[in-house]
Amino acid sequence: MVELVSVLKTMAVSQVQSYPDWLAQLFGFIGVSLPDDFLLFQWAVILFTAIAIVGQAAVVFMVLMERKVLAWLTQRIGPNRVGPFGLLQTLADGVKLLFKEDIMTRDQDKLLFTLGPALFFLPCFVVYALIPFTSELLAIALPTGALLFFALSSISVIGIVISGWASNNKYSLLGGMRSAAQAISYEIPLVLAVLAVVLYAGTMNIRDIIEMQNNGAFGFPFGFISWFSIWLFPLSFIIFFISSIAEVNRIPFDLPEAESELVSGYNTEYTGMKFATFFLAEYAALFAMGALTVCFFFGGYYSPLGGLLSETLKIDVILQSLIGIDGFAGLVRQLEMISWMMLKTYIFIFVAMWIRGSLPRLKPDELMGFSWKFLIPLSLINIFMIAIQKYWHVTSDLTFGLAWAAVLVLGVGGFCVMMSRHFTAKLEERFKPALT
Amino acid sequence: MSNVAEADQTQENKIFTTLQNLLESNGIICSSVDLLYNWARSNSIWPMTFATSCCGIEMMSTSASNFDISRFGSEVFRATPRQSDLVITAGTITHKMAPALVRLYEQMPEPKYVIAMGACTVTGGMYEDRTYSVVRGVDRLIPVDVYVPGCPPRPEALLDALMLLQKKMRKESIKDRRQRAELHKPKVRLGPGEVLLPLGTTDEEFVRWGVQAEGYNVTEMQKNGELELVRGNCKFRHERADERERARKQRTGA
Amino acid sequence: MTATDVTTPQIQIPGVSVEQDTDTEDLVVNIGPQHPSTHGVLRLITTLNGEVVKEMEAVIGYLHRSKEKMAEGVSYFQYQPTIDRVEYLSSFYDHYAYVTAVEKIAGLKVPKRVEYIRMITMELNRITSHLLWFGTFLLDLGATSPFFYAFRDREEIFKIFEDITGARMMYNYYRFGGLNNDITPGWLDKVRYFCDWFPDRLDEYEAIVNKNPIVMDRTIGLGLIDRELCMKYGVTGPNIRAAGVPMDLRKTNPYCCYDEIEFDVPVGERGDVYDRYIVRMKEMRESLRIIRQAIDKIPGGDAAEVEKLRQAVAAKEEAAKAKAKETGEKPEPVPPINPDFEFKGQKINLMTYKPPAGEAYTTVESPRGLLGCYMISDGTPKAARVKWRGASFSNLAALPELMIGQLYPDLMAIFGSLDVIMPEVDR
Amino acid sequence: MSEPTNENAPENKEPAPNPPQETPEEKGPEPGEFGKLLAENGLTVDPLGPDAVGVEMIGVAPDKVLDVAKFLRDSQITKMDFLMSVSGVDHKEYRESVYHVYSVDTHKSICIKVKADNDHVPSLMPVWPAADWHEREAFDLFGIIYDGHPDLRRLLMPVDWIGYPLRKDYKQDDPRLVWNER
Repeated sequence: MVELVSVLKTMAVSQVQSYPDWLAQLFGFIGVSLPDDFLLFQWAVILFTAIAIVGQAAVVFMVLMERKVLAWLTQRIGPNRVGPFGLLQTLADGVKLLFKEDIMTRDQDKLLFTLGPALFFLPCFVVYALIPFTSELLAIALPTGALLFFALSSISVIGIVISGWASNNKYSLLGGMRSAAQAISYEIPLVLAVLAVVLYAGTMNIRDIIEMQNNGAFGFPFGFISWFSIWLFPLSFIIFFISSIAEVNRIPFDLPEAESELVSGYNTEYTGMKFATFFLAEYAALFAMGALTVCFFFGGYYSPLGGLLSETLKIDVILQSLIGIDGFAGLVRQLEMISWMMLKTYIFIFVAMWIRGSLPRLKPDELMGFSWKFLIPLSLINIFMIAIQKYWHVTSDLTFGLAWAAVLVLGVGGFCVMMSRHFTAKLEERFKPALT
Repeated sequence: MSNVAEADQTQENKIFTTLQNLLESNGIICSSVDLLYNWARSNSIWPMTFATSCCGIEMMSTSASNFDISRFGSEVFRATPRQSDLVITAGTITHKMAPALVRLYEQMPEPKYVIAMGACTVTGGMYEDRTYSVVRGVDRLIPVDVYVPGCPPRPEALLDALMLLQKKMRKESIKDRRQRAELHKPKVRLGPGEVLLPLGTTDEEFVRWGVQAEGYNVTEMQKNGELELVRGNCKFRHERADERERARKQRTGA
Repeated sequence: MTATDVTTPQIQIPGVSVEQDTDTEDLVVNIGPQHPSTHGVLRLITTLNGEVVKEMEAVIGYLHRSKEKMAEGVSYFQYQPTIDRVEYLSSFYDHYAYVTAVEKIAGLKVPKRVEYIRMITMELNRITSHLLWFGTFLLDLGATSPFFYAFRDREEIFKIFEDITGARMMYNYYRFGGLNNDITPGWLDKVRYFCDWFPDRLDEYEAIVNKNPIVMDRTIGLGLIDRELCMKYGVTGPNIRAAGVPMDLRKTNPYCCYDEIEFDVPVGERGDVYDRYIVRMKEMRESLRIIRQAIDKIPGGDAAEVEKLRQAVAAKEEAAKAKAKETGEKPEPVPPINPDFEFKGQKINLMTYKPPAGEAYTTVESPRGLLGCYMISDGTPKAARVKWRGASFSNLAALPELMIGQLYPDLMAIFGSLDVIMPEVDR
Repeated sequence: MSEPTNENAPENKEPAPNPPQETPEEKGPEPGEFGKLLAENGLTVDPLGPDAVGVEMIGVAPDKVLDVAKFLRDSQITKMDFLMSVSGVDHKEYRESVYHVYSVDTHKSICIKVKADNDHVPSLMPVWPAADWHEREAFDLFGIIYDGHPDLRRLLMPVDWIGYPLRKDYKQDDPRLVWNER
């Protein structure tokens, strides 16, 4: 036990290198002096709680956002009766679901039926500990952060399969089975796409990947130009984004709960709070995936304007002088970071909602085919190219870098042509029985 | 949805119990809980996609762009009864459909509401007379909260009904609601698929609605009088054979 | 896709049979009577092997509202409001079939203006019906937005209908030998405006859907219907036309004034789900073409002009009467307006109207296919028998055969593409 | 394909080889185009004259209806390949099964009437498989039994329904429908 504590303590020391200055100043300002042990060991717990609260708020907002965005896409108004602009709509839904009768039928497996939503919900929120919202607002900065993230998020599928089975409903069973098949198919391209980034950055620590991005590619460290991943591996980004939408079961990949086919899929039998748990967890997963996309490909919490706000315009100093209290400069910088992080994440969430409003659903066989026949070969090619790039240190030289970018563009274009050929060939194959 | 087993109504909602205790002990808490509760559920009424005929199209129109039911937070049409609060019986209910409607209603969790949309579900409408297959008003099957006349009612009428229902919800107390739920619990437990029972069959064997089960030739059995298919009393409780015998004796006065 | 393509492949290991060694069980899924994509109350008892449909049986009758019995209990005119509910998405067609059956039996003459107005309303109704199909079909495929767009455009047509009939869906506008009322002044301009406005929307929809890879992937080569199958089950409408058979009663057995109007019958090549989609989209454009021509050709033109003519005749009659009073002679006969311009033919008392004994089987090309109304009149004020032949009834009968060997998610695409509407099946 | 018609033209247009019979005078209507054709081929049918639309109606005895149907379907002149509907008709004394058949190629239609012999009529499913659901419906609502139909059971009404509701003498007195009292 003692050993474990010491190991944990050393881990904490190594992870949380030092507690942030601005926090110490803040506590000092309030007049509270914190014990060192607290800051070293329990800092992560406090941070995680804070992040979980932020995450919950984000999820609650996202549900409303989805309804508003869908309404906007279809020329409607969307919820507007509860609170200003309908802001409290999700709260009303939540309270209502909390009070709903909890039905469990005679033939359901009571243990698994209850366990299912919890198993789905837990990993979706635990992964928030691994997402760096700012350089400091990060519960644990593991050296294997990216790996742990995917390992955790894949657990949630077990929750879906369990609840599909325990519901004793055929639609639920089909939904659960589909979900398992889908998760297996799409986790591979998802991880392979990230592998490119990891390979290049040389680390799995998500914060380090972000920091490396800000240090710049092409020897030109300024804002969004320096986010090397999106410029060097656009293919990775595309694969990652498609797979992440599939991973969180959204249209066009929402087969586990395809409404027009499987009534409501794996959650057909769930009522009240158990259903709300599924509902929340789905959005939490979407948020986590959006945040991860930003971390890996879009510079994480860094401003796309580079140091324009904080260094050139010195807004932190201006604000500090306005407030007139020492020690707030760091806080303001943190706030700026979290704002950029949230903004970027919500842009991707909006795109996901946009896709939901525009595209029809895939069929299960097409869904599998798309992953195994298209995305996985593509990501393997991608990794191969990145490896060459890494080996030759392409980015150290600007001209060579540009030449490589051209090669990349050609490669991607070639693959897309191949894809379209494959598609037309498939169509022709389908025509055959009709034509003969 | 036939495979969905009948809801185990003995499952208590713990929140209900604790809240009731709270209500009984403290009046102030009672009113504020009621306030929050009624505010929440009246503003998030999720209807079930139950549309049988013409009114269903107007119900779809109500959710579409020009009328936009989403303003009231009700655009979340759930396909499964387990997650819906409201069933809008949009369209005629026939004798063949009636058991399905009752079962759907019973599968919904409390608190649940019904809007009878259109003349057919209010009284039978134009099918009230001279027809043999239409149920004369859906309130003979399930309790109705708001009636919307019209054939079919305009989407505005449905929105009005929704607002009336919201008003009704806001006046209710969580305590009354629970008593009401007790009242509407099914009296006879049904097994899976037990709808029609031929005489002398075991519980596992059953004939499904309108379909020939394996090993049965319904037409022939009907011809030979082997099939005593009883639809029970007005609540579609299909009693077992002995209970049926008793009921028949009572009816005939023997 | 043939049945052999999708069934699970049998692994051939010498001495081992997969079927014996693995304990597999078929899954019987009971789709309906209440399911989001059965378009009403239909029950499909489906036996699934994995996600492949092995067997399917359609159970209908959940919306059997005894329409045919009702016809025998009320007078001919009283039955008319009921007809709207036989097929509520295109009720003008049912009215037309019923009203013409009475007109044929009684030998009533119908003014040409009436025929043209009937044609315009019917074609507009075809557009509303196809639009609803477009929305719900894509909703079945999982796309939500087209549903809202389609409903938005339907409202525009509803406004046009409301002007003349007073109702959004249940029109009850046709009468024996005429119409309930003439069109309102300026109505034709509204229709013309709609005809100019709507093609842009159609272009938009086709831009969203036609080349969408997911839609193409989910529909092309699926649910193949050929002429033989159509004959086997009596499949009609866009479904048979998508199979390459140009069976359109408007062309082959022209009723109304379709023989005076130029239009094409869109025909598909393969008879799959995608072709049915394309045929319906093209039919909407053809309907617009018909409406445009009908507006130009309608006898009498706008209602205001006809009203002017009517007033002129009335004024002349007044003058003749006044003159006759002065002179004490019989009033001079005033030439009436062209009978083709009237919205009513022979003047009859609708409430007590009864045609002589006889029978008629009238057929109309409804949006869903061949709609028939078989009427037997025995000379009493009540019909002896009215039988509806709904197109959906026969179209639905073909579904189980189409589905065998297909994937479960394809059920929604194939069933949606048949455009089945349940009240027409169950009546 | 189509000739110009006057405005009151029949819908299912005949080229009118026989205009509507003006004076039948106790003779009964004369056989029309199809009636003559059938008679030439040794199949005697009762000519019932054209109906109000102009479609020729023929009455066929139950034992001959399969031959007549086969001939109408296979003959290169008639090509009656499309069964539009099967309607049961209750004439109080007897019941009748009425078939309306259409030809997709020649655009002509014909109406075949078969008087039920003690409510028994041979099924026309072997000739036109489309008759399947239509005949089940007629059985369901009129109680006409189609001999040879492979799967004759109720279609629209529940399996346990008592009586045939579209018969003229049907009275709804099912004690089980207690919720239907008014």
